[in-house]
Amino acid sequence: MLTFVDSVNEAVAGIKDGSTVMIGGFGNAGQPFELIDALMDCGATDLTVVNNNAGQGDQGLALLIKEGRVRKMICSFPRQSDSWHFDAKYKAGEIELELVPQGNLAERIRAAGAGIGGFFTPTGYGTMLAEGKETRIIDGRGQVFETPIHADVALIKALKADGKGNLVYRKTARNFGPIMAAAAKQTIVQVSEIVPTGALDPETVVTPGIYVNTIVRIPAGTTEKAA
Amino acid sequence: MLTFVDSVNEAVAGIKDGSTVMIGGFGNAGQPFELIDALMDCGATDLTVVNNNAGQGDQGLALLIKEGRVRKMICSFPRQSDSWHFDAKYKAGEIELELVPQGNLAERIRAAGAGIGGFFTPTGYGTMLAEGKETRIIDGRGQVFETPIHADVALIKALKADGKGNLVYRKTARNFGPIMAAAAKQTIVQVSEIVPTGALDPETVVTPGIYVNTIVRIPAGTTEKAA
Amino acid sequence: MSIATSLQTSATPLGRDDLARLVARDIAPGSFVNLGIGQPTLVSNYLTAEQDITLHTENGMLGMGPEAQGDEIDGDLINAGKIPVTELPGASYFHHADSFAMMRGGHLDICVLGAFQVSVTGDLANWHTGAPGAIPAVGGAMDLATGAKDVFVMMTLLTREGASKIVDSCTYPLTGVGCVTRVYTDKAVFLTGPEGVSVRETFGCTLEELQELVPVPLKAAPAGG
Amino acid sequence: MSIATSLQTSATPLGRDDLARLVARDIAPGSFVNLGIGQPTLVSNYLTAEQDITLHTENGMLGMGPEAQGDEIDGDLINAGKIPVTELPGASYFHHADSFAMMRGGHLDICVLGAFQVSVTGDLANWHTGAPGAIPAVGGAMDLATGAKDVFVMMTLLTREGASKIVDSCTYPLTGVGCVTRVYTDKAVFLTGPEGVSVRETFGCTLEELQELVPVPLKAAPAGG
Repeated sequence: MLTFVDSVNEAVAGIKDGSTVMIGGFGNAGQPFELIDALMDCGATDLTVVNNNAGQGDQGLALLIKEGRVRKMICSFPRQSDSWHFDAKYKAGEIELELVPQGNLAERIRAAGAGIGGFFTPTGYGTMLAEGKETRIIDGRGQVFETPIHADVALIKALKADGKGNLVYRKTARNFGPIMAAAAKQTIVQVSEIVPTGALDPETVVTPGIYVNTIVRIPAGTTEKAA
Repeated sequence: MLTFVDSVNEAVAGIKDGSTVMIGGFGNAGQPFELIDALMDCGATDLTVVNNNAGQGDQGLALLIKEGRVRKMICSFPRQSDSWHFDAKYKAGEIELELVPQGNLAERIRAAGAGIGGFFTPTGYGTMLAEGKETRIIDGRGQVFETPIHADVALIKALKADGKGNLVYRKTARNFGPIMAAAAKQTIVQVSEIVPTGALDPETVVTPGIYVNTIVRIPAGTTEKAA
Repeated sequence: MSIATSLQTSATPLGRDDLARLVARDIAPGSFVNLGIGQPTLVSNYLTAEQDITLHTENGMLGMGPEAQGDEIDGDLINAGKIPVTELPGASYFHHADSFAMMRGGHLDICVLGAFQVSVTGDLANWHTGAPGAIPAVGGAMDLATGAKDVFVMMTLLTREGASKIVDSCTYPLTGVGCVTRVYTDKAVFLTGPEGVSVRETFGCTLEELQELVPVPLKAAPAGG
Repeated sequence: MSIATSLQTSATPLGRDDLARLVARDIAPGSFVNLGIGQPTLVSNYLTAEQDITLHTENGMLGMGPEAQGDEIDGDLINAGKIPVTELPGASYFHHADSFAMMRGGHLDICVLGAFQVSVTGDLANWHTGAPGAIPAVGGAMDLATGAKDVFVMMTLLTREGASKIVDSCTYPLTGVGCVTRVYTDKAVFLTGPEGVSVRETFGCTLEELQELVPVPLKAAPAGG
């Protein structure tokens, strides 16, 4: 059931300890900063977080990690110049890392939303990221078996939502949003604008409302602080 | 390399005997009638055709089948009230049928375009359409291993193309077009309108031009004969 | 078995439209629903605006409206049965793989299908008679059967020859294993699943009379089932 | 080995920009190209309008333009290196799974990557030094390495310590097996693949001089290679 809420705190209130939480965004584009801050405030812990990175600087996901609220990261690129909180936790053995090639991350998230039980891909074949995984040769190419990544909750950012929860995004801020929305049991979206049902062209809807559970509006501009 | 041609005959001229040809459309919506007629005229034979159905009435794909040009059909729903040409060939043992659940058809075509070597799906598990296929239990559910469907050529219909070959579709005529365009080595598109590059909103492009090789314009209205 | 009498909610068997009305009434508000092709599409006639149901058609659309009439008819806007339909505000279009991903990923609340047979544990047979020489055609039936959260079947209880379509074990080729949760027939509503079959209500017959038509042991469903 | 002399196309080793210019020149007109992150992105500075190259960035865009300047900077429009870029006419946006499907499905003509090592048969090592305690990060490197029709590498031939990065067999953890087809370095262009390594041209050295730097047997590539 789709609900529109007035605050990010209300939006994330149902997130339980031990949840797997997908967080959209690639770099700052598409990152739901306000929802991540609310996740910080709500106190949920022992989280598995799925994101392309593992937090940057002293904000958002990095803070969640610093505070010990993230048990495990599933991501493609944890190490960055300003990923010091993750780096420290990792070196201290206080956070688990599942490192996933970015395309496998995307395809495994997509598989979860699409009901696929697993798939073979050439990506990673013959590398240490395939160690311990099932492999087979298909049409002469080595391939690795990869499994879907499901989540309890997805926190994503879109440009606009209509009254049915249909979403459109903006430029490269689209990135992981649509596939995370489909892969999570509960999808929570922050949007810049809510428009009347019928105002979005049905040809251009990117995420149909069936994938959306909770919507909160964060007016554009107020979200720039973290950029 | 993208080319714009003036006639459907020119568009299909490169299709060789023995090719696997995907044909878009679901019912009449999205069917590239003119391109199918041109395939008929060009003489290519011994074809494997991938389409949701197996021809209707005395036109298009049904005629190709009648004339013995189709060695094998890969489809989900061959039997219809007016599929007499397929029915006759099938009963005479003169055409091979690979019957595929419609969702597996779509997902296998998508897998080909996405470089997936194969995937497990619950669809068809425990049914005669899974006989002889690899199965396994994943998360407590029986699943069947399905492989990608690649093609030499895709014949599809879109609403508009720009100078880069980007495509948009119209309503439920979108259906198989986007996934077939990605799954075929050579994608041939008939469109109602060609617009200048830059005239399509980049947010609303459904098939990026990278998937398109040949475009021919069939002005809207002229295509209605078959509807 | 005095409970049987209380199951009866209609003095006569239900016609197709009454059955469609009943299914429509049982769909929870806000649901996303696929009505397949043929008889189940009648359900759409009885959905109310208050229910706010969103209809999916597997050829690539959410927010499908009623069958198109007159000038509304548009060859590019059809349902899975290839019948011209309309678009409601808040609709969206997507390609076939995205559409079936929606079904197969478990996002639809309910699909309603016809059937040749349903077993007591919810096995479904609705795509192929298995007759020698019959040309098989499956369409999206197997995807719907395995993908939706709840699979409802609408059918007559008996074949023309008087055989029960509720069976201990399907003799026709299966569409899906253990997928059907409810079966709406002209004579009764059955609940099926891992614990076997039970009867929610009967139409124009008692449970005892129903039992005479059906070759598997029937029991009344717990209230609220 | 008189053929060696004819391989030399430059009297001096190439700088990063000259190398980028060379790679740009070698990209066939109409190609779809991914330039990864870091040094290879320099190639975009030397692509000509006549070449009509379409750039892909794996975070969801085709038709990427040059780096954004001043007012053009838009936080929602960045490349895989998270640098603000611009949009060219005919661009398109898509989500991450669609973007990687494009790469992994073999639709990109060329990707250009940096490398720690490339083996004679085109094995690539560019994501992880394997050093104890190093935090691994892979990003899209493995997908690009296995997905593009041609994988070009741009790197200096030698490490700071003077070791050749063209090797018989990679000692760093692999990114992909047998995926690299060409290696552009400051001292030579190498062709790699199932038949082993050959040298297309040298810069500021002869083939013999190059051979002294590289611990695997080198030969001149056939003309047109």
